[in-house]
Amino acid sequence: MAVVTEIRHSTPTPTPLPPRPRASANRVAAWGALIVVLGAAIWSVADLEINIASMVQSLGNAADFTSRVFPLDFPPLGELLVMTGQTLAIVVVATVLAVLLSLPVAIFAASNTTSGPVMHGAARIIIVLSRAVPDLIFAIIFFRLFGLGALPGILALGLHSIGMIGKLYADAIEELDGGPAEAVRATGGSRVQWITSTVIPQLMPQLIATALHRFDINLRTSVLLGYVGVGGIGLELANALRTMQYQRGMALALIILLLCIGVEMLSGAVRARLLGRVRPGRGGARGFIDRIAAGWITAPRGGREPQRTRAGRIRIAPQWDSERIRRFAGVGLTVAIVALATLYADLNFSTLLKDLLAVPQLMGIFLPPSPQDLLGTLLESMLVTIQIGLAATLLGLVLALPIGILAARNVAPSARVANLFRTIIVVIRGLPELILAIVFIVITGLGPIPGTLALAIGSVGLLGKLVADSLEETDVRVQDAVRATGATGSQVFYAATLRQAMPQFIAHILYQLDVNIRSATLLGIVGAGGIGFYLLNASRVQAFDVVSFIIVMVLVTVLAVEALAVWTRRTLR
Amino acid sequence: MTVAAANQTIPEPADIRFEGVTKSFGSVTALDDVSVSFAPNKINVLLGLSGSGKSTMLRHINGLHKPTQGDVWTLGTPVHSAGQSAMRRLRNNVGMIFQQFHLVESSSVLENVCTGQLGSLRGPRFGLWSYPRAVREAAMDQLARVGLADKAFQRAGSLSGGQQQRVAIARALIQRPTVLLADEPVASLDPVSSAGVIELLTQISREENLTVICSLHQVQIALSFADRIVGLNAGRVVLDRSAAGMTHDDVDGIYAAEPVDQRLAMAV
Amino acid sequence: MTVAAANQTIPEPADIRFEGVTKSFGSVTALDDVSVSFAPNKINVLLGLSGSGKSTMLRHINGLHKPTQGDVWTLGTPVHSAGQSAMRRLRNNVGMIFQQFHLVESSSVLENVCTGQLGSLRGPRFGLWSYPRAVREAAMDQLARVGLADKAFQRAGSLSGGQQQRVAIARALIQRPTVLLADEPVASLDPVSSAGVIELLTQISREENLTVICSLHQVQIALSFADRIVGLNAGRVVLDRSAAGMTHDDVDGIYAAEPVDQRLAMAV
Amino acid sequence: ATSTAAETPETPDKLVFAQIPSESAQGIAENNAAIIAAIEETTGIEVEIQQVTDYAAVIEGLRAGQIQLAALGPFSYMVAKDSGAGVEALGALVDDPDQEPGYKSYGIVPAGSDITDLAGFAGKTVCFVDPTSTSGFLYPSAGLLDLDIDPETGVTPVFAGGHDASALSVADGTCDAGFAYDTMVTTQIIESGSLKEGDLEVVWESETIAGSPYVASDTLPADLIEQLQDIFATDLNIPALVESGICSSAADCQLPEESEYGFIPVEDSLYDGVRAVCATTKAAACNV
Ligand SMILES: Nc1ncnc2c1ncn2[C@@H]1O[C@H](COP(=O)(O)OP(=O)(O)OP(=O)(O)O)[C@@H](O)[C@H]1O
Ligand SMILES: Nc1ncnc2c1ncn2[C@@H]1O[C@H](COP(=O)(O)OP(=O)(O)OP(=O)(O)O)[C@@H](O)[C@H]1O
Ligand SMILES: [Mg+2]
Ligand SMILES: [Mg+2]
Repeated sequence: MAVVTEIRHSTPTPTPLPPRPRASANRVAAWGALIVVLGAAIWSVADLEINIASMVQSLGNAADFTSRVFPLDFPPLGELLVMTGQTLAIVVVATVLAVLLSLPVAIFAASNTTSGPVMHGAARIIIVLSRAVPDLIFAIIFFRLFGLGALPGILALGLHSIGMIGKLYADAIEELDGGPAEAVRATGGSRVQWITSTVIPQLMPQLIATALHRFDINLRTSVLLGYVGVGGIGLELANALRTMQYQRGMALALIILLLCIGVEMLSGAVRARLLGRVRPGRGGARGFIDRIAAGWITAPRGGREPQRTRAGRIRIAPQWDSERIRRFAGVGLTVAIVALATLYADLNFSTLLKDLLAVPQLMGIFLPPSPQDLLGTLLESMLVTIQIGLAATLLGLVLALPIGILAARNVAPSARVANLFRTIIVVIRGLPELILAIVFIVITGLGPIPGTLALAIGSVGLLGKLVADSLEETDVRVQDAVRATGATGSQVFYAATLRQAMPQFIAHILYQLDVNIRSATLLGIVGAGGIGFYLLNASRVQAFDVVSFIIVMVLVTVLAVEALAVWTRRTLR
Repeated sequence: MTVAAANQTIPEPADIRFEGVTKSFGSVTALDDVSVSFAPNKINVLLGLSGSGKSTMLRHINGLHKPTQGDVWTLGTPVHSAGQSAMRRLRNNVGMIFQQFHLVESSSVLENVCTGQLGSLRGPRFGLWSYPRAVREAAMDQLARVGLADKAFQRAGSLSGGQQQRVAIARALIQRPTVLLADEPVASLDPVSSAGVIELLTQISREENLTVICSLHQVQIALSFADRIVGLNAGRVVLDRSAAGMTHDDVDGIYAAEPVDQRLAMAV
Repeated sequence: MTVAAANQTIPEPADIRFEGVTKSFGSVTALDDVSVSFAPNKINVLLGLSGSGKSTMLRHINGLHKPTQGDVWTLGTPVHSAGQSAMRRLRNNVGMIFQQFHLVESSSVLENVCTGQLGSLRGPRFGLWSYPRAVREAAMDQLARVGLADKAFQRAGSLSGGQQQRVAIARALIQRPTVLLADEPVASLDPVSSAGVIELLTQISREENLTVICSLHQVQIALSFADRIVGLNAGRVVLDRSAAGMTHDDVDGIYAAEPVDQRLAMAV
Repeated sequence: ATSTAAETPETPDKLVFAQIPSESAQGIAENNAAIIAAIEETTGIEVEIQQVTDYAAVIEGLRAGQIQLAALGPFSYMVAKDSGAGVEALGALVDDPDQEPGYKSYGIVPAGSDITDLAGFAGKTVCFVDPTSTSGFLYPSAGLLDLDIDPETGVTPVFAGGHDASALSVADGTCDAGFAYDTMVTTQIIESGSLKEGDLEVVWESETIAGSPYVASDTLPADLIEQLQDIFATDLNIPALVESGICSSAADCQLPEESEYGFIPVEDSLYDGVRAVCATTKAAACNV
């Protein structure tokens, strides 16, 4: 056996490095902007005086508070069911409404299905605006417009949801394989035809998954909207806390928490199944149904002959196997739930027309936006709101990175660790920020600190999930290739995994910042500092020109963050 | 082989004809002054390097592209100038199948075949049950023909590549087309499935008297399958002759020419 | 050709040997009692239908898979039982390239080549500048060798397929491996780029006296490229002989056997 | 922090002044500049403003020793005092030094309604503000209970969320009748352009509700509290502010609630009215 002779090819002179291409001014600027944002976030943490010492000091308050919370005082079951039903009804109807409105908007907003530049632009503007205006602001406006009842809450949640749902749908449509659409075009199908018969079915899993995701978010937000009068558990909670009925309030908070976590887990499971991450088992009940179905109808044999019914007609209906029964039941159940929710939400359309006719007059009292004589104060509180958003994102990120990394199945040391951290993320995601904020207010006192902490923890839920997902979405075969060179686990992680996920990370972090600034506005209404206080107060004393001035300020901020996100993502891709 | 006379202004209704067709995408010239006709009821194969313009040529025949310059006539329709409704009518007579099959993977096989009929139906369709019964029955017939009647209610995505291509063929056949365009129909199939699909295409084109125009990468298959071979290089027709008696070497010239686009220029 | 004696317990350090290797994934048996050895300094090609076990076999050689039963020896290392650090040392001597290249598309070409050296570096690296200067220079040399020195600072994802495969080859070469594994290295390339890559592989394996084990779908290429051909079917070795003088027909038997997995069973 | 109350408290180096917008606020700009200036000048301690929307938060802050000064509503004062949050009243705003500080709740119906008095509310849909509102719920409830109408069962109660919302809901027919504080009905909602004069009719007035008191936390040293009470009693009225130079002229002197005079001292007993109402209504918010 010959031993390998060490004839190694070697170039006598090393190859010179080619001139390093100069980084484009755009790239440098984008990195510069990100560093500025990071600096601003660090400054915010310092300026808001968020430090561990003061929190530890306040722990005595927490103990004192705890003693006033127990025993919890649960409302009677009947009442509880009624308010839970009311909350769920509002959220279901709002989410369905949002999906119905978002779908056409998304079709016009996606570059591959839009009808032209005008509609494309209009749809994109609708998406950006409805995302930028917090639901609380919609709620305030709609209460003014439609008066009391479920309608304002539903519209507020529904319209604001278009921002996220429409954007995700449009992105999903743009990522669809255009092949089937082209194939249908090649058979002579018209635009409506190819959209309905190729785009919509391809979109279906994403469509439902996104709707469920938004349902979770809307459920949590509806609690907050209780503070401005949207009915259900949120309103009861707000009333209990306002009247210092902490035993009742915390009992309700616990119920909301369980409801949110339950719904989050349920919809997570449904989503995982829809997106094909879970292989349907053939055992158990499904296998049983299949076996029965196989007896009902002759299973098809051979592909050369079309099957015929006993009457001799060509069979064009699938057999009732477990698959079809499940699908049928799923659709049936969904329709039933939505119908029930619509009835239960008790929408009153009788005054709708009259209210709509009042819109121009209403717009009159909102316009022109004016800070009255509060310009300085408002700008200052807006700055606090931005600081809260920045600081919360930074703190959230510090917590979310390790949690997200450990939750990613392809990075975690074992599947069990990954599952544990996934569960932690789901539980954190289930916590309504409002409840966190209230708890922190009790512990640390009023002001921006509790708001920041609440949002930071809330960020861990979303950001941790996004981090984990983007790690899992990396091409594992690339990791394999690097591993095949003999690299260690951590080398593979830095050289291949993290590297692939980096652009995604930046996009997610900026998205979280955007979310946090909007949430910071909302939490202001429970005493967490910032512009939210003035928003609620201005609407309470009917200074609607100030309300609209604040809306404009929030809008400008959110749009600026959005623009930064779009730009950096494009440049740093 | 009957090739229509070259300078006739309006071609025979059964013909397909390119007259001085140039197609540019920005700075890239995908087709460069192409004049060629295809006679009815024959199997024509387009050969050429990647980027030589095969797909572009096929897509001119049913108007998915319009020429930058020159005229394309298909079955008596002036594709270069036809309006929307004329185009829909034409496309209804021209079936097309693709390398990647282009099925809606989440829909059932039967529904995918039904979409082939959209050109002659009005209004949008939502799901299998929104198609008329006659269409569903016709779709079932076509599935039986390609040997997949038993898979009618499976998700299209759950089928193997070869089976998916058969569904795509059924979708094209339900139109009862006069012309069948196939853009590298077997390029993403393994050798066994390829052979099955090519056999099916041959058989159906004979049965239905179809005009087939098919682009291929596999010279071997082309030689055994085609009546006529058209070679493209850098958007120009560099070979056009009957396939009878041709050998591998006759075809090599198509590929020997210098690289035709940036991507290839870098690849070597 | 020198094939190591079959029943020797510890193979020669330069050898690669499978002894009664079975690999199961759940209910699927990917390799079924495979015993085969590869001698040094030869180009070995694995042929077989999709799913026949080619990739699985390659991935046993550098321990990306471990056998369910049986032993695999690579360069004197018992892959079936080797610990983490032995495995790292082994992998450092075995380069691997893949059908889809598997580069980090957002990193520069040069950095991708540098990652090939991770096996002999300690600690994680973040970004090109964290690699020692010597590594960067070596990477540059290898890039020059595959003809891509001028692309060193481009994003890997911006290169053409053929170019990306060359980068992957450079990444494998920087390890100065004794064995080069290649899993369908040209399956996703067009014919012209394929030819270029195969030529490069041949040239380098001669220059460096490499043992190459390469799975391929294209029989034509295999015949012109290999010293030895191993045919797999349903996880078993059904052909194993010198490539000299072999023809297309000799190889057909590998594919003619009955379909080996569900996907293929449906495809016919 | 609460436990320090027993020991001799130290003088803090800053006073946190929390404020909820009082129910009768006329604008979002609560004008506290003069008050703060006067306190800082006299005591030499820095005052920091903390805006809060919700009185529960202020009471918790007072209880936890994180807030030293606060402007409360009459009802929230009562709750804070009686629940042991530890507050001392400093003063309340009036338009005239001889006036009793306070305001009223109005029972309202849409123009042309056949309801003419509070008894007519029985069995109707009635808009309240929210369950913690003094003038929007507690006094109206007491009024109804006096007529043996249970505010939960004798009418269909609707919580509108705000005084303006209550008034608007009555005007647009969502509610047959409702309640709001006096100046909301007579001036604010009309000035804001939402309703016209005469859209609403007032059919009931409550007794005077004691005015919103400013309070200090009893965690402060007793002499500091006394000093503060003194400032409210003597320094915090327009004539005195002009004299001390904090205001340049009477016309420029901006006080909260557009008060035309300033603060007068208040006794805890002034709020017995609220206590009585709580006793009558047994409202949830009163259970502290
Ligand atoms: N929509 C388009 N936009 C821009 N350039 C295009 C477009 N379609 C084709 N091209 C360019 O036109 C040229 C011809 O492309 P075409 O797809 O017709 O080649 P082909 O022969 O089908 O190649 P392949 O074998 O790779 O499918 C190529 O250079 C291609 O890059
Ligand atoms: N990680 C895995 N998990 C489960 N099954 C696997 C796994 N890897 C391979 N298999 C199965 O093992 C069998 C052999 O697969 P392998 O990838 O080795 O085939 P191959 O010859 O490389 O095929 P191809 O030409 O498609 O790459 C197949 O049936 C495959 O489905
Ligand atoms: Mg093509
Ligand atoms: Mg493989």
